Amino acid sequence: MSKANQSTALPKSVRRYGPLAVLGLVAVWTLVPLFWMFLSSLKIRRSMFEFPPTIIFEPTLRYYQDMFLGANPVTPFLTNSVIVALGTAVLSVGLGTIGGYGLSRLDLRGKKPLAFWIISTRMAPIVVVVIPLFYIYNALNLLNTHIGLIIAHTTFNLPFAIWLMRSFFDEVPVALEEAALIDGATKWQAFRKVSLPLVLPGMGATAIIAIVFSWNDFIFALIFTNNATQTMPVAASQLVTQTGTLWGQVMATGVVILLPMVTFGVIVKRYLVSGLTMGAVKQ
Amino acid sequence: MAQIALNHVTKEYSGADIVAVDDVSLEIDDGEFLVLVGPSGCGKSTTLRTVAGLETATEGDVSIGSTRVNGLEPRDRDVAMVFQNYALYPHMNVRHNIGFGLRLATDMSKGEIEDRVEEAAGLLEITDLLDQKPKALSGGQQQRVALGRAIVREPQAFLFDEPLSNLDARLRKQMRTEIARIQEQLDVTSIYVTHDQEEAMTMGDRIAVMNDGKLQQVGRPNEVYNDPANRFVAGFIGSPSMNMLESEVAESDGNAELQSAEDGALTYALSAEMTDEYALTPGDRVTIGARPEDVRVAVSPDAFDSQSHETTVDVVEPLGSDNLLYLSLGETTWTARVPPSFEPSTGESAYLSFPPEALHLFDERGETLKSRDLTDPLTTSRVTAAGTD
Amino acid sequence: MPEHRLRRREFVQSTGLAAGIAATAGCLSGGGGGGGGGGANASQPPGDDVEAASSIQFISESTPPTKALQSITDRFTGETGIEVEYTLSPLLNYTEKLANDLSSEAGNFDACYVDPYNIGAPYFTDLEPLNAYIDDSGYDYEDHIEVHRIACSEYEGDGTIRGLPYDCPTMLLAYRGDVLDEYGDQATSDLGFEAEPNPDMTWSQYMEVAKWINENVPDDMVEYGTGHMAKQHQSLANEFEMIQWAFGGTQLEGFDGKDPILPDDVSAGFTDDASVEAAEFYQGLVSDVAHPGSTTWDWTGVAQAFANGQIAMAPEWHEFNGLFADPESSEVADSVRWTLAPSGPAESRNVQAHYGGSSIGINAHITDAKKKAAWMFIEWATSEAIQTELLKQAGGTPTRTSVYERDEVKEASEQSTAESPMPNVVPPILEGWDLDNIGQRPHHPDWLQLEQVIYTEQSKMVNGNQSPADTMQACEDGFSTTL
Amino acid sequence: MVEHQHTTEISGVPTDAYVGEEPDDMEESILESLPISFEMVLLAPSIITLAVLSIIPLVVMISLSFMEVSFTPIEEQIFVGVENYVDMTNDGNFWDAWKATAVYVGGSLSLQLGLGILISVMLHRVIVGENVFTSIVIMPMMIAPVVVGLLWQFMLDPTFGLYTYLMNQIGLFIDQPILGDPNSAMAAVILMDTWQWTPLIVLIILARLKSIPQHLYEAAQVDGATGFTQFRYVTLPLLKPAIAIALLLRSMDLMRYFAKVFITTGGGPSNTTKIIGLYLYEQALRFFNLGYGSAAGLVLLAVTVLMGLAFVETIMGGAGDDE
Repeated sequence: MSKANQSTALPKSVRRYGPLAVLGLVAVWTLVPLFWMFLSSLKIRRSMFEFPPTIIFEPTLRYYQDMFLGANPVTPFLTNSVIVALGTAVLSVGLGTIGGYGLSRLDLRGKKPLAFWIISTRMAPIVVVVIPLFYIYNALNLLNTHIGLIIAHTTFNLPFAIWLMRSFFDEVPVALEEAALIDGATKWQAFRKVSLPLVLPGMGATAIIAIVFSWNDFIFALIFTNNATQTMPVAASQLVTQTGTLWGQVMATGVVILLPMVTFGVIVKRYLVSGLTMGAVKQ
Repeated sequence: MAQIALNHVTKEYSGADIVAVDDVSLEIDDGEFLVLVGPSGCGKSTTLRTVAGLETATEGDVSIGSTRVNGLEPRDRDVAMVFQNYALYPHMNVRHNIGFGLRLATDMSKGEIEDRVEEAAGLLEITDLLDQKPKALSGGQQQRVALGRAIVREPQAFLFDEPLSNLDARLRKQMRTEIARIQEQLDVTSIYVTHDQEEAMTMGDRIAVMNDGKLQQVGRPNEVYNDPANRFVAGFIGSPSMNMLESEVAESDGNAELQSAEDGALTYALSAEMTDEYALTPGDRVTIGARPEDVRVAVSPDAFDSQSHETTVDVVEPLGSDNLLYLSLGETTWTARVPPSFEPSTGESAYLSFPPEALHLFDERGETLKSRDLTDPLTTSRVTAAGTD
Repeated sequence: MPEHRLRRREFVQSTGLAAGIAATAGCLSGGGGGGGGGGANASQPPGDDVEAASSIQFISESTPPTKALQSITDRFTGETGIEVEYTLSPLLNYTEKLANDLSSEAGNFDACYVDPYNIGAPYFTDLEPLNAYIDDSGYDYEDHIEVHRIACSEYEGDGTIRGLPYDCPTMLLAYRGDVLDEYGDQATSDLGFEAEPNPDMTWSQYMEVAKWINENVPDDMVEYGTGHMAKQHQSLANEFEMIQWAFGGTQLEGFDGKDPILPDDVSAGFTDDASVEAAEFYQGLVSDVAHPGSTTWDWTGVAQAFANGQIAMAPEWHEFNGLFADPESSEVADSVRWTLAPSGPAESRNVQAHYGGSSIGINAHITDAKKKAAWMFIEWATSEAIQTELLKQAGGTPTRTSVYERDEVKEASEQSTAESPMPNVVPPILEGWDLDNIGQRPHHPDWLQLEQVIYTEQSKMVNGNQSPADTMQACEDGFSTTL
Repeated sequence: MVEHQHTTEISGVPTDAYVGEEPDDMEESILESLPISFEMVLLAPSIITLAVLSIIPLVVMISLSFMEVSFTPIEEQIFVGVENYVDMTNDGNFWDAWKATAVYVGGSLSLQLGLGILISVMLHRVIVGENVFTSIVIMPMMIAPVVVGLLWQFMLDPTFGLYTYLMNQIGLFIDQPILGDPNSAMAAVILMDTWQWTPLIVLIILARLKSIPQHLYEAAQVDGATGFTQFRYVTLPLLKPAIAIALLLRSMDLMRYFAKVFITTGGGPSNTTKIIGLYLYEQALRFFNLGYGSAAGLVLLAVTVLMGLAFVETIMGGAGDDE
């Protein structure tokens, strides 16, 4: 209902179909590489390099077979990626939620610099900090462990999680918590039983973004893991071999990396946008 | 039920050098309905929140019943509060909103809670809304739920923080009666904060007027209306506001009179009794005040046996039962409430008059020298800002 | 030895707060990965009383031989009971991981692939000296062809062996037999010299043939005469180095592409006339003659273009022959041929191949038990039987003389790519490894960085943003800064 | 709720100078007695985590930036004062990297922001299909940049790339590979990043759009605002915080990450796409120039922080320190 109200001076047909046309173009721009990736993952190597490119060909599933049933199946790497991404999401959203709440409700003169410091910890160049972290990790026996990688990914997810969660909590009226305090809640209960349920969609959105960043990380995963704990991006990079890029496997890997995220994304997309919105809470 | 006492309560915000509440002392009797009224920013809400435990007093003590509650968390104070925006929990239905406090803070069984919730809902006539989410309710219904959440706890005190300001005028009047009814029925000590003096007048057993963090006066509504402690209270309580004029005591022909400071638009002769009683000497600066209903207006000065003053009619505002006249008196505008039959046209000149009995006088500091003289003088208890001085 | 370890510890301690935490945690957790002697020159294999560890970590660049090795490692595990876990990455990523591990002495990787330039030269002190291991076990080290022993086993000039030769991609010249068969005679008569690439061809002749093919061979057979790995990438440096040596130029004063062990103080080269000439030649070749895609290709791009039939000739690592030979991936399986790269105008030396080999070694910072197991593994992996096996799987390029003396190998080396069961034995490989023909990079710890100067400046040159003379000057400046 | 945004007892424990009727101090709650507030207690784990994981590396970076670290023949660190910084100012490649970064970050940010706003407004406007389109639009950010880089390299290859083919059809890039020319290579890496990360901006802005109360639009319409004016004077100002967060997030990642550039152009041709992140990666991780790399890293950090501050201050008017 809200959309139709935003009348403009443009003719009705433009108003109605203009956005669709723009989005159609965007969808094409977005999908062409993905579609090409998918097609190429079904082509035997030679037909991948045909010029002009072909759309009709005899598909093969060998790269997928190779990935899952071959000598070096990617399943463990996929599992690693999932474990690390979920672990990171839990840790960043967990800490980010209570931290974001604290930051939102904090009444302190230095709040602004503190908030900026928090986000600025995400700005450090990974390629440099990874070296001292490597020493620390080595000393703490965190190398080649899932938890080590989860902690590393938390470094770049937590600051953003705190900021996002803080913005959600900012939207929750303080009076709700006060009402709870008067109703007999402790501060923790007011947070836990009143504010927290209200930012659940926000937590979902934050988790998804954390998962995306963790899922995509390369440098930490490269330096801090060995074969047993490496993640999909690192596994994908190995397809660039000394004697040529294994394009078929690269494309199939792309599809395999994308699919779970898209499925997941479609399921939780509602949270993603409405979670980032939070308009409903404010009265 | 309990008595609530504030003893020299001060609240400062350390960061901002703001004194929100300045040395307020106040006692609310068991079962009494006290309205805390004042303009926005006067510290009334902070005072209420100090009682609730949402703010901590910088100095002074708050006690509820026999307990000094300064260090206590809100949950340990056994009070209930109704917020301006109702503060209903959006993710809970009405039943859970009302029952939340009971579930949290008591060890009542589910059934007991349910009974209490039903009972409260019945009292508020919202039984059929119990399974709705707050979002689905109208403003008035939400307000009732907020009330329900307060009464179901059977607390020692109700605290209302401008609960009606988000409602439209009709609903506000209705809810005003409703709240008053429930409070009376339950007989729970209540503090009610509002910026609306009409609400204060109609609802409170007593009214406490605050300004600038300081308590100005506490008294029964009529008392505060008829015998305001100072210029601020006089101007704040009553609608339209009391007419006021700066003046100076002068002497003319051996008789004292008040001359309006600015332009001599008004001179008001004083009787000797008055100068004596209020120790007025020439040169004293006093403020004249007169309530609109005490100002009489006529087209000719002959209508009055006492002194009259010439003015021009600016605006005529018919209210139905009365007409409000806005009259230019020098550079100030005075308001008069006159019978509906009297309806001069704009720009016409008219004469106003007010009897000495109706006269209010305030000294240079704004303290009341004289209030209007009613046939049945009431005992007043004045509390001034400085407390005892 | 103790002094050395102390210095290492100082490094960690000097990292301030981190050190406090790291050291504390290190103590609590029982001392991390360190163990063994580590880093000294004396080779001390674990004694007989040491039991070999039951599992080891092996890190390698993701190469065909390592992948092939991985697929047959269960045999090793079957024989010895030692599990081997593989960590494979592309060259640079493997370098980053291993460099971190070696320099921090974390000891996460036991056996490691040693790229002589990326890892060997800068971190050889972190690799276990193997001389005594070889002596004790009777390992036939001398069977490895001399060039490999020089190029990727030794770094100090005192005979300390830090790795066992393992694999050796070598840059040679690949060309399309079908194109030359069909048009070779015509080209030969047009140009006045033998147009089919052969060891006697010079670089300027090569350019002429390429031009001739551009102009005379129809596009549906092949579009361009030559293609190059001129992307801003290590590949560009490798290709240019080979040409520079062939022209008689040099990257470092006194270094001729033959002896990798450098004197203590070296200074930058490049500004000699031969280098400038090589640069001018290379710019002409890439900008004017070669397939325009050349400036975006590294060795993989060139190989792909060659396999797709887009170019007739290209200098390329011979290991790509496996790709060319695969009819599913390649249009040219029947027609690819190899020969030595063209020779240059230089009289003083001859470079017609570029060395790209590597060894495998043992991390010095691991326990004796791990060392023992790692030794068993690298001994096995570089043995004649396994090298032959890797060759058969189209994975590796053996470095042992004895492998090439096997009949089946000899036979395969004489067959054309399409029919050969072992495409990694391209006919001229042994010739290329002849010390008279090979060119190799020096063992300089900063070589990676120096090479970057070359390909960065060269990239500017081949894209027409910088003249060859300026480019050589820029390379000299860049080298001087780094040195 | 006009005058009471302050809800905490940060302003201190009451002095209790006046002794009340029946003092009952026994029940001071534990939280109240702590020297820090409840909010701080909640914030503390995050602050400690971030401090450990960011301050320690930072201290190491700062100390290393005054050192020269070498590993061969033995590891040692020599204090060299500000030499690394002096070297940096004299390093042409360092400045070239910053020039490339300015183009890359500036181009990517403006393109992504422009597209991001356009797409999100369209998504907000469209009457049917919002869900489908949103799901499609956000896909690229779900793929690891390593794979995205390879995919685009594949699409842009001069001999078999689909995009090369399409370009050739309109007569472009026939003799000049897309990644072989400095301008088109830069354009390509910017487009690649735009392809992948515009979705993030779309998400952030779309969310904000949805939370703008309808009555604001209605008010604007009453005031006669239509189409663009309404967008310009009502929507855009309200989007500012979201835009600032999006810019902040994207700018810091554009500065730090380089995987796609690394894979497709490797910084070339002629160093024209050697962005600072890639330059730093080479110095620190590839060449292991820990001293110099740390110094350059600190400069990068400083620039990123300043950029971030600029976005936060100018657009958002403070670090979201509302009301």
